[in-house]
Amino acid sequence: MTLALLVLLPFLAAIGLTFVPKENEGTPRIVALLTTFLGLLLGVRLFWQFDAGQTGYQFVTTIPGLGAEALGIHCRLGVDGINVGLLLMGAIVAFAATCVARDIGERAKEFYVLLLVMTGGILGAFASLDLFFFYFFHELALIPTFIMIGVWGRGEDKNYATFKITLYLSLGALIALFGLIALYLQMPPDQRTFDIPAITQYFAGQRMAARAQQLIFPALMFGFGILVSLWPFHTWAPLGYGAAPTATAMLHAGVLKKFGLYGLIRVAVPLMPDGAKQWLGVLALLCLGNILYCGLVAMRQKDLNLLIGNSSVAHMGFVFLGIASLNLIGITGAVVIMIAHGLLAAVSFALSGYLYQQTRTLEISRMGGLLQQVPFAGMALTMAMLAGCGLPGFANFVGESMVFFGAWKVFPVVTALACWGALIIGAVYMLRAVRSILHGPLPEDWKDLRDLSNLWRRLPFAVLLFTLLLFGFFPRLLTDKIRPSAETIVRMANGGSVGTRASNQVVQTGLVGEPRNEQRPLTPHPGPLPWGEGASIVAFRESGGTRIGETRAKVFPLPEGEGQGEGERDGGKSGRVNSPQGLSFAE
Amino acid sequence: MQDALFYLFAALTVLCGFLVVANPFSRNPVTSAMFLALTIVSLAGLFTLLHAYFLAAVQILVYAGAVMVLFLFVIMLLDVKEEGRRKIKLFGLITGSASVAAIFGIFFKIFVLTTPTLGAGLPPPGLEGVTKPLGEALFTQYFLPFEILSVLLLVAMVGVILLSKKDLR
Amino acid sequence: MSASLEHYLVVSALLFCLGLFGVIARRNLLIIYMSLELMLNAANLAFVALSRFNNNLDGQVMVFFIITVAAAEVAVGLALIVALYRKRQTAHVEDLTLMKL
Amino acid sequence: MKLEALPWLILFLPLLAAVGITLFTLKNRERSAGLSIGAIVLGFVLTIFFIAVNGWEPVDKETVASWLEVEPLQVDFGLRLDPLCLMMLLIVTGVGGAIHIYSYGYMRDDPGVGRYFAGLSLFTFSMLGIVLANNFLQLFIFWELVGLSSYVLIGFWHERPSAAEASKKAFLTNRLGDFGFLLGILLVWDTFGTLHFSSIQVELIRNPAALGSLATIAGLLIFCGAVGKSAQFPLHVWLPDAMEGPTPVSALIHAATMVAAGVYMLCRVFFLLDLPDSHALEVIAWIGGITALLAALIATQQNDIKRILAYSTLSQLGYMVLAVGVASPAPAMYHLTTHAFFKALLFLGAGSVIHALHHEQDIWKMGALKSKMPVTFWTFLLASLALCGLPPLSGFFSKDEIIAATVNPEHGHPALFVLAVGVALLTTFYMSRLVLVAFFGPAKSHGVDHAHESPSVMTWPLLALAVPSVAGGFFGIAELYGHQLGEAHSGYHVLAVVASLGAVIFGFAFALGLYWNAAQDPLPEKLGALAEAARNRFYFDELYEATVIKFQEIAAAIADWFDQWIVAGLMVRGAHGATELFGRALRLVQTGNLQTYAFLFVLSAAVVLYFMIGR
Repeated sequence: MTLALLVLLPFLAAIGLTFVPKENEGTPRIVALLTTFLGLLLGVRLFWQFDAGQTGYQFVTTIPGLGAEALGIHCRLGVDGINVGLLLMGAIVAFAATCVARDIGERAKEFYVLLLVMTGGILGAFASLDLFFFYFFHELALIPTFIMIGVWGRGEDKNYATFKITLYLSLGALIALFGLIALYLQMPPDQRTFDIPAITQYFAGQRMAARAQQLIFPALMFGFGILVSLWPFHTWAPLGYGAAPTATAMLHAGVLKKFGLYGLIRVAVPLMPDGAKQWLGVLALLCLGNILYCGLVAMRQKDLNLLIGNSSVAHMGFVFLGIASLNLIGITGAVVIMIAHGLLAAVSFALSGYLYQQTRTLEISRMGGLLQQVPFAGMALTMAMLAGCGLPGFANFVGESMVFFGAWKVFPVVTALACWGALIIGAVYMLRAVRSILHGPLPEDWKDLRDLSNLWRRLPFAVLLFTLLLFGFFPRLLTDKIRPSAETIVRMANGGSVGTRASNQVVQTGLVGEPRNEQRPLTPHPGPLPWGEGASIVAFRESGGTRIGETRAKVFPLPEGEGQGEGERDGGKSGRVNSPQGLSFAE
Repeated sequence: MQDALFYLFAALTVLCGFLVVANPFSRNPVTSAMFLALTIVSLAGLFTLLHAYFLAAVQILVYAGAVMVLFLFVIMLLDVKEEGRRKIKLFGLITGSASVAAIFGIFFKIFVLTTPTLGAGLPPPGLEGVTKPLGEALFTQYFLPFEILSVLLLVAMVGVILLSKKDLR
Repeated sequence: MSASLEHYLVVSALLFCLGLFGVIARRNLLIIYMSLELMLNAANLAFVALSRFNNNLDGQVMVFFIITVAAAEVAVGLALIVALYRKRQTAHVEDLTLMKL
Repeated sequence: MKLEALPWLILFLPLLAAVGITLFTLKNRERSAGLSIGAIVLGFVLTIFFIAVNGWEPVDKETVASWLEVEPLQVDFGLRLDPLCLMMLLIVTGVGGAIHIYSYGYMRDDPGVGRYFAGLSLFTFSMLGIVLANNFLQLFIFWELVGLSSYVLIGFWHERPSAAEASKKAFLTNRLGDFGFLLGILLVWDTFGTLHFSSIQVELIRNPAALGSLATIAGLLIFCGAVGKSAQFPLHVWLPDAMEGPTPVSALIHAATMVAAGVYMLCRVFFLLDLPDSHALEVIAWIGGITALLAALIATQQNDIKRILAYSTLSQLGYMVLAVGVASPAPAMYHLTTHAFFKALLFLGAGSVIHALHHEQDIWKMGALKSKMPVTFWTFLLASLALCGLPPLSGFFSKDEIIAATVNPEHGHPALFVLAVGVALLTTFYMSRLVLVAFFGPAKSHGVDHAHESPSVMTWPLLALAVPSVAGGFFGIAELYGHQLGEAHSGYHVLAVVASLGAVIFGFAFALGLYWNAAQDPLPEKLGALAEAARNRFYFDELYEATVIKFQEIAAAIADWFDQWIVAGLMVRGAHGATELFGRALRLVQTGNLQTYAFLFVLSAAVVLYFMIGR
């Protein structure tokens, strides 16, 4: 019930709002705030109740009435490891965006209606288990973006940006649609359905024709790639976010952009293993373009919004690298970055919106020394910028390091360059922005800026930064939930339909008794590690000598007896109680 | 005897139809109107051949009588002179006639070549004095359309009055 | 051989194409209108022929309706032409290229 | 049970203090200072208590909690307690505590005191994290957090452009080092499958050739981290600029603890560097040596008291890295310990001088402070003598061990020995120059007249630090390290002692001759170009400006141009142009002529009919 409510609430509120007469100014904002706050609570409850133990989809609810039975379309919502975090992030960002949408002056009612429709579309897109509605909700969320940027946007090339962002996204969506329909047609006529679990079940059974995979996977990859500003198709993102009003930029850059990546992970990678293997090399190279190229472009930006836009494009590069690595760490890291970047982009755009509202300009060179005048906003911007360049303590670092660890096995050179992009280029343009906006002497005309005084105005920033820090300090809150579903996807992506989990799942990387082969050249691993299901973990542990220093020991006293040798710990435990409470002290 | 009359009336209709459309002698609309009236009359003849006596009468009365008179009245009112022959756009003419011929070819192929079943083996027409059953049908089975028609005519009248008011902007 | 259905249908097709040609080729609005009437009559002929050979009255009722509609249509059409003429002093199709008069 | 919780408490107390200050007591000066000082002093007391109870070799080595756990990647958040770590705990909490108390007096009149103490606590938390970390990723996390806290503290007076630039430069240079470090970690993880120090050490004992040909590369990449953090030769440019921060910050971060983190890390992962077929150690030794020499040379010509001390720190760090390079981590740690005490004391002394002269930092504007500030003078003198390596003091013992290590043929090298002694000479020279000009000789500016001794809250820490810097040699620290990091193979002590004493005497005499109540610096005329170059830090900043930063700017410019013209222009405009053309072509058909419409209608009707029924 929570899931259906979470998705439908914004739509109902939007419809309700249309009947509110134009005179009373306040009600639209109050209604929107209430709805999104309720959505936030539902999101948190959903995330908390999600049991990482059992695989498959949870909270599956079907909304009657929508969908056409004949084509096998019915609006079914469900949640598994991958999208539970995204839904939570979407709900949080939606609430923050509504709080920040205070700076919308004229025609506020229409803005809030569109904002609610967009929120509903986003949450629906992430929650739906039906390919048709998966696509439908995304398009539904796209329309308000166009209108909001067009009407309430800012900057002189606003119209150009509006049309560009919409044309690009529709083009991308069309290519993806082509892929989805081709996928739908691959099923035998009688079993044809848009239901994702059914399709995955079917293709887990027997593989799709190789030729079809070669065709459908690129279509989906480039279609979703355009939606997520993959390198050659990225020019719409910075421009669009530069011109968009704060709330739209937050929602779009933060959440809607993840739709493409979610689509890749949910649909493209598991269903088309051969297609994936062949094309992911290209994806890895393109994501380098994202990371390095857009990082360098971001260094040249004069406008704060363009800088944040470019940096968010660069961050997408890491997610692509994570997906391209096709192994458990990489994909889990990719999902963590998606969530972390959502929050980061939201808080950065909220702050730049706040600064724009005060100073009426986003020219970095004209701003300076703001930290003295607006300490809270300044500190929040510094934290956001530092999170942006992957500082530990924030969730972005967790995601990025997991992607680096994951992709190092498959593409070592690309990962090295990605590290350069993340650590150096990211730090350069972020700190340069902080230096010229916040530090240095305070120019005359910013003497009268007002800081975020009362609690209400600080709430959105506090919520977003708190979540970033929470997942940064206790990443297991996220990773334990993502891991099981990521495992099934990785197993399918490695062509591991249940049957082929036999022989060598005990892979030589672990120090299992026998010494590693002598000369281990720096070549990438033969292929992503075919990790088995839970059983392989057990085998991994029991075979041969004690696994050195690997498993979880009790936090406090080590098992007595000095025989373990200095620093060596052998838990000898097979299953693991992965309690969701972050720093899981207990065994 | 039947066939002779049929060929006579058919030839007359087609000839007058052609003369309405493309009169080699004079381009005056009046002559076209006259030939149109003649076409309608020969059509009425064909109707009688098909035992639709009432319709033949209606055709002549309403169509030839009222509509043609209206046409003539408007032509006289507008005093449309024999305007000079505009430059005939040859290209337009040829393509136009080609496409019309194509459509006729399609009809011809359908009617003649493929529908042996349609006309053959029909019982001899039993409808003597066809007007009574037509009247019954009109006032029983098709009563609703009949009423709607009256409304249609009323609307047409209102429309005409409105259109021909003096101060039409 | 007595005049069978195809003969009538051929005549009506011929008449219809003549009317169509008139609409396309002629540039005088009135003539176009007359060819339109011609096309209507061709349809009437086909209806009557079919009603005769299928031995039921629906065709004839339909023709009756068509005639009424045609009459209404002529009335309104001519009124339009008159209004047009008064405004533009021409009934020539080539001059009337603008939607707004 | 409670005893094991102690390390966690020591680690998290400063973090709680930092969070408490930022959230609640940012405005209230006393309470935030109290929180921060309380956290670190309590930490110090707890450390002493823990060592007293468990001794230097606690039975339970690891306490572990799983931080991140995704199949092949298992990252724990664990604390590792062994002599090396406990000693560092003592240094960080001890010296840190003294500096915290000192800065309460120093920063009393600064409006942002709350923010300052929050930064200090954050730094202490991250430094403790580095010291206690038991795996690579946790070490890397705290490595970056230390970089962040130094960014915050250097840029404390962020309204001053120079401070803002310095903090940005510090962070970026550290990040450069961290980049190499991360690649090293990835390489090690890929080879061993685990990030755990102890597991890797055990594996390496069993199979020294595990890394194979990558040993040197891995060693050097990990050394990159140390180069960035401890400001070694290529990445040393940020340390002198870091003096923009408040003096206690320089004392804490850029003398005692943070820069020492690099050397500590090298000792912690020494087993990775000391592999048979890896020549990482030679490279490390040479880089350490070059840094020491270069910094010492530059220090001789600096006029700002804090810059001289900064370069002296650089040079001493070079010494420690040199020690690690010659495969003797124990002397390196020993020197690190003693250096932490007397260098912190020197910085605090300099701070008290600056505080007294109302932020005057140029030594040529000081002079005759001996009588005005007795406590500061005596503690400063003792500390500089310890730094130069006068026998009874702690500096002598630790520096002597390093010089001895450079002599033995196995890892050492004669050139390194000469270099080490030369640096010892230069150290004595610039330290005595500083002391003679600043404290002895005529008063060189009227500011000196009303200089008076700093308040007790500042002088007490000076005295507290003076004790270990004097008596450091006798605490038996060397044996402690020796036990864990392998005995220092002595045997060349005699030669080392003679050489270092000679260097000290000669250096002092040379400085005395030049600077005994000299009004201004005589060296520039004598050396001319070399002195000029030394004053401008051998133009490294300009060199980097021209190469690395310029290259990145050009690359960015090209990318930006390409983005604007090719990607945005060609591809997008192209698509835009094509659709425009197509649109214009279609417009021709809509002529407005009824005939054409009718004709088109008929034509299409014909086509449709043909396909539907005609065929």
